[in-house]
Amino acid sequence: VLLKQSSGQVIQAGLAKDSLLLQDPTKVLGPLPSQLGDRSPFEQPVRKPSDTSSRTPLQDLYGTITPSDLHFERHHGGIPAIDPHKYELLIHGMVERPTVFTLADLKRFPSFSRIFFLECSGNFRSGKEQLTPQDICGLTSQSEWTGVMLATLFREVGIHPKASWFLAEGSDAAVMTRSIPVSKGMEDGMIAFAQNGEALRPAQGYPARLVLPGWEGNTNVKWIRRIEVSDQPFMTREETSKYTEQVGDKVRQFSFVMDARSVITFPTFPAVVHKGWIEIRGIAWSGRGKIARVEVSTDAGKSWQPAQLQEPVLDKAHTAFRYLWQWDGKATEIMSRAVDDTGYTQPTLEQLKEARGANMGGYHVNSIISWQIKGDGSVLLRPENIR
Amino acid sequence: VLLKQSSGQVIQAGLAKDSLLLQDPTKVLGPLPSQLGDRSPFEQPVRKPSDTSSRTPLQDLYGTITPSDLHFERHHGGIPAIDPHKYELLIHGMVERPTVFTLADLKRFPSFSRIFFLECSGNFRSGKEQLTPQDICGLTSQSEWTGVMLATLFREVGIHPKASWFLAEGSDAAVMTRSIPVSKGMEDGMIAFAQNGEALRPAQGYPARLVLPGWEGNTNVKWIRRIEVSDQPFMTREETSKYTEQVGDKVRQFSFVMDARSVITFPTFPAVVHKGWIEIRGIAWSGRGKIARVEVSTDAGKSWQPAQLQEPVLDKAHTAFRYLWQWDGKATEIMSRAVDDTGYTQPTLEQLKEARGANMGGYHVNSIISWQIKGDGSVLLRPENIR
Amino acid sequence: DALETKGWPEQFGLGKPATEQQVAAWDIDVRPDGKGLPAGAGTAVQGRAIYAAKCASCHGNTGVEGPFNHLVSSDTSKAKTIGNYWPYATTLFDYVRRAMPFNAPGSLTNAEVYHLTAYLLHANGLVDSTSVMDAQTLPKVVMPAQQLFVPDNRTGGAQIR
Amino acid sequence: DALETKGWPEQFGLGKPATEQQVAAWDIDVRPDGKGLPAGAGTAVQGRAIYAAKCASCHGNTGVEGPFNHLVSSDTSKAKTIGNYWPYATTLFDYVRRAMPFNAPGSLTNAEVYHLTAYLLHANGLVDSTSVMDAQTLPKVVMPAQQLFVPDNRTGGAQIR
Ligand code: HEC
Ligand code: HEC
Ligand SMILES: [Ca+2]
Ligand SMILES: [Ca+2]
Ligand SMILES: [Ca+2]
Ligand SMILES: [Ca+2]
Ligand SMILES: [Ca+2]
Ligand SMILES: [Ca+2]
Ligand SMILES: [Co+2]
Ligand SMILES: [Co+2]
Repeated sequence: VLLKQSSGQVIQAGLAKDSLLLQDPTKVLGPLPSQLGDRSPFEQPVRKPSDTSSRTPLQDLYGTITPSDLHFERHHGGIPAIDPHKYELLIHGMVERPTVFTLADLKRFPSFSRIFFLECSGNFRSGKEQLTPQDICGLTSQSEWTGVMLATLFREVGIHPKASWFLAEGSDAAVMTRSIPVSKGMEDGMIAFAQNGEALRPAQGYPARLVLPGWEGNTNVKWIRRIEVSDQPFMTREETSKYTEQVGDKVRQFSFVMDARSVITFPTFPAVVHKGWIEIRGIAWSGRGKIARVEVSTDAGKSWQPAQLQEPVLDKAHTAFRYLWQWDGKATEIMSRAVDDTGYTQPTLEQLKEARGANMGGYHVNSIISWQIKGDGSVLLRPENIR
Repeated sequence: VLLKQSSGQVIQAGLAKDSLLLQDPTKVLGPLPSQLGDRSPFEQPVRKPSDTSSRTPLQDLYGTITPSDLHFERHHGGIPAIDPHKYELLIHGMVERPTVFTLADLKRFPSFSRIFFLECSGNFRSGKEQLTPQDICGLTSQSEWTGVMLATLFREVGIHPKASWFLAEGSDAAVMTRSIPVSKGMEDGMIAFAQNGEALRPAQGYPARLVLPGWEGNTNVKWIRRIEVSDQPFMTREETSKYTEQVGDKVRQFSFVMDARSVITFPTFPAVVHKGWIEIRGIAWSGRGKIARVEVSTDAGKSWQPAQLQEPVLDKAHTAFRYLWQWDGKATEIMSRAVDDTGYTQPTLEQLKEARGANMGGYHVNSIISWQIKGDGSVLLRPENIR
Repeated sequence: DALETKGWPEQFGLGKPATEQQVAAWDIDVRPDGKGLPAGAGTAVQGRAIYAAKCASCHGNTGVEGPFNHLVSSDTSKAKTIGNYWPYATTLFDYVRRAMPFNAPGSLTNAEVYHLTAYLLHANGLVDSTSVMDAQTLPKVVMPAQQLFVPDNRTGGAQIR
Repeated sequence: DALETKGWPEQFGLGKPATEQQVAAWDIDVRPDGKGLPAGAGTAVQGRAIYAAKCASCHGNTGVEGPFNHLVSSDTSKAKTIGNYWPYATTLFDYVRRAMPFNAPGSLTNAEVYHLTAYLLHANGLVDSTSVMDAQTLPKVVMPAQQLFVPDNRTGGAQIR
C-alpha cells in the first residue's frame, strides 16, 4: 500500500492484504480509503441459484434490509441487458393521452421511497430435515424502493374513470405479463427505479420495474416497458397456467395478496446450540398490513409466548422478532407464528390443507415452520409433506 | 449462457452480456440466476477517496439507505485485516468481572437493530462553485445497524455504579481511542456486528465496532478491541488535538452531538435543469432526535416553504425531503434548512460565526447550503468562506 | 400514504405522446375476447411440423415427454396442461408468440403461432384436426378448465383460506 | 428503546474472565493523572536523535516543515501544535506510543517514547532541555492550552452555539 503525501511524495505504508492477516493489525498501516468497499474475505454470503430462481441466505442476515446483491431472483427469461438511455415506458389503452416516458422523465416526477418486502408466491419447500431457511423460504427479500407512484403516472396520462385492470409487461425474453387491478395501482403501486439507495440492480428490474407492496412477486413486473389500461384482465399465461392454486374443486385465480407468515432464522439447520440462553430470531411479514405480534413456541406448539418486535414495525415489511429462551438441553421443537393487524394468524399446514384441500399445490403456502432441537444441540427442520 | 435442463442436458441459451446490449432484449434469453448480483454496467456510483477519507456520492443516491460499499470512510491508520475467529473484545476497569468476549459470544446476546446515520464532525467543505453534495458533505451515510446494546454488556460485566466514562479502543494501526460518557453508552450505545443485513464491511469496522447514534463519527470506534471503564475521560489525542473547536476564546471539547442539518441532493452541481416543474430533493438529519420539518427557499432565503418528509421519520436518521417547485427560468438560489424535534433550526454560516467567532474551525459546521440556479439551468454551489 | 397532489399542476407535461406505430410495435397482447389477435390462420397439420422442428426438443415428441413443461394432457400424468388447466385458448397464442421457443423467443411469425396453437389445441383434444384457428375462431374454443377458475375468495381478516 | 431486561438472567455467562496478562497486554492508555505510564524515563537530548531518525521525514527537521502535522509551535504559523493547543502532556506519550511512526506504529520502546516526549515538549518550550520525563514528572508538565478547554457548552433546544 502506497501513501501519497500532501507533498506529492509517495511512501510505502503498509503491506499486501493477505500478509496482514498473520500480523497484529495495530502494528501495520492498513489499506487506505477507496472508491468502493469490499466484503471481508471471511464473509461471503451467497444466494442459492437454480435455473429459474436464486434464494436469499436468510439465516446469514441480520436486521431487515437485504443487501441488493443478495436479493432473491425469479426470472422467466433471464436478465435482460437494457441501456437506460434507450429505455422507454409506454402507457396506453384506456387513457386520454397515450404516452412514452424515458427513464429521465420518470425521475422528474414527484418521487417516493418505501421499505417493503417482495416474495415469490411459490416460496415454500419442505420434505427433508436438512433444509435451511434459505432453502425453505429464501424467495423473499426486503429493500427500500424509490420511484414514481403509479397514481402519478395514471394522473399524467388521464386514466379513464371506467378503467379497472391494466397489463404490466416486461422487456425480458419472456416479455412477462400480468394483469393488475387499477385499484391496487392507484393505492400504492410504484414504478421503482431505485433500490436500497442506488439504481435497481439488473436482476431486480433495471432500469425500472413495477412494485406492488404486499402482492405476490410475479406481479411486480421487472424491466417494465408497457402498461395497457383496460376494463378486463388479459388472462396471461402467468395468471392462468401459473400462479393459480387448486382450492377444493376450484382453481383460485388473482390471489394477489401474500398472507402473513414468519420464519425463524436462528437457530436453524445447520446451527448447533448449547444449553442455556438462546435468542430465537426471525422475520415476520404480511402482505395485508403490519405485523401485530409474533408468537414463539418452544414446546412443539403446546404453548405460545409473545416475541419482541424490532421497531419501527412498517406496513407490508419484514419485521424482525426476537425471543429469549433458556434451553434446558432436552430435545424439543421451536416454531413461530405471525399475526397481522387484520387479525390473521399464520396457520399450520394442516389448517391450510383443511381450508384448501389436499391438492392445494405450491403457491401461497405460508404455514408455520417447526425446527427440531435435538438433545445434542443440532437443529433440523421438521419436514412436512405438502402433497 | 448455458441452460442446464432437468434432464441434465446443457443447451445454449443466450449470448455474452456485451452483445446483448445491441439487441432487442425480448428476443434473447438473458443470464440466469446467480449467487451474487451485479450493478448494471451503466451505473457505477463511487466514493471520492482522499488519503484519509472517502465520500459518499449523495447526489447519486435515492431514499435513505446507503449501499454498504458506498458508506463514507474516515480512517486514521487504514483498514485492519481481522480474522473474526481470533477477534476479542476486552471490557475491564471499573467493572466487577473483567471479561473477554469473542465475536460468537457477542452474537449470542440479545440483539438489536436500528437505522441511523453516521457523520464525521469534519463534514463540511466550501470555497468554490464546482462542488457536489459529495464534495461538500459526503462524510455521512446511513445503515441499518445490528448488534448488542452496550447496556447489555455493561450489565453482564457488572459496571461500577460510579463509573462515568469509558475508553473505546480500536485495533487499527492508530489504535484509535475516544473517551465516552457511560450515560451515552447506557442510553443507546451498541457494539454493532452487522450493517444493512450483512456482516460489517472491513471499512466500517469488521468484525465489530461501537456505534453511538447521533454522535460524531470519530466516537463510533471501529474494529473495537477494548473498553476500559473509568471515572474520568482519558484525554486522548482525538479528543484534544482533534475533534475540538475554537468557540470564542475557548476550545470546546467533547462536543459529541451532531446538530441538525440538511442538504439538497437534486438539483445540485453538475446538474442542468429546465424551466418547469422540478422536485427539489434532499436529506435532513439531527443527532438530537427526529427531523420535525425541513423548509425550502427558492428565492435565495427571502421566503421558506415546508417540504414533504418521507415516512417513517426515524430518530437520528437521514430523512428524505421533497419540495415541488415550478421554476420560471430566472436565475435564483435554492436552499434547505432542517428543524429537529428539539426546536433547533439549522443556522446560516453567518449565525454560526456569530455564535462561535470567526476562527471556529472546521468541525460541526452544519450551516445552510445554497445553490445558484443560473438562467441557463446550470446549478452551482454558492461558495462560502469558512475562515 | 395516499397521493398528496395539492399544489400539483394538472399535468407535469413529461413524456412524449405515443405514436400509433410505437403502440402497434409493442402491443402484442391477446385478450380472451380475441382483441389483439393478428390477421392470419393456422391448422394442426401445419403446426405439427413446426412443433417437431422447433418445440419437441424441449417438450417431447407428443408434448408429454419433457424435459420441460408437459403441453398435452394424458391419462398417465397429473401434469397441469393446456388441455386440463388452461382457461383460455387465446393465452396460448399470446404466450407462444411472446416467449417461445425459450431459446429463440419472439422469433415465430404470426402464421407459425396460429399453426402451433391449432396443433396444441388439437393434441389436447380441444379442436378437430381440420379446424382453422384465426382471430374469429380461437376465442370461441371451449376450454374445459375455464369453469374451474374463480377469483380470489380470500376476503381478509382472521379467515384462513 | 430502553433496554427491556424483563425475563433476563442476572448474567448470560458469556465470555471468559479476562486474565491479568491479557489486560496488561492491551491496557496501553495513559491518563492525565499519569495512570498507565510505564517505568522508564527520557530526555530531550536523546529524543532529538530518535526524532531525526524516525520522525523528521514526515514532520520536518524542527517539527514545523511537514509534510505532515506541525508538532512544534512557531511565530510564523497558525498551526495547532502540542505547544499551543494540546491540553495534556500525557496525551503525547499515549499517542506516539500507539500510533507513531505512522508507517511503523507500535514499534517504539517505552524508553524511546519517553525520549521523544521530552524532546517534543522541550522543542515547544514547555520543559527544560535537561528535564527528565517519567511517570512522575510528565503528568505535572504545565500545558498552556489546558486553560482554554471547556466541555461542550451546547445545552440543546433552539440555541445555536
Ligand atoms: C429450449 C427449450 C424450449 C423450446 C425449444 C421450447 N420451449 Fe416451450 N417452454 C420451455 C420452458 C423452460 C418453459 C417454462 C417457462 C417458464 O415457466 O417461464 C416452456 C413453457 C412453454 C409453455 C407453457 C407451458 C405451461 O405449462 O405453462 C408453452 C405453451 C410452450 N412452452 C410452448 C412451446 C412451443 C409452441 C415451442 C416451439 C415453438 C416451445 N415451447 C419451444 C422450454 C422450451
Ligand atoms: C510516515 C509518516 C510519519 C512518520 C514517520 C511519523 N509521523 Fe507522526 N504523523 C503522521 C501523520 C500522517 C499524522 C496524522 C495522523 C492522523 O491525523 O491520524 C501524524 C501525527 C502525529 C502527531 C499528532 C499531531 C497532531 O497535531 O495531532 C504526533 C505528536 C506525531 N505524529 C509524532 C510523531 C513522532 C514522535 C514520530 C516519530 C517517532 C512520527 N510522528 C513519525 C505521519 C508520520
Ligand atoms: Ca415465462
Ligand atoms: Ca396467487
Ligand atoms: Ca491517528
Ligand atoms: Ca466534537
Ligand atoms: Ca393490447
Ligand atoms: Ca488503562
Ligand atoms: Co413469484
Ligand atoms: Co469524524
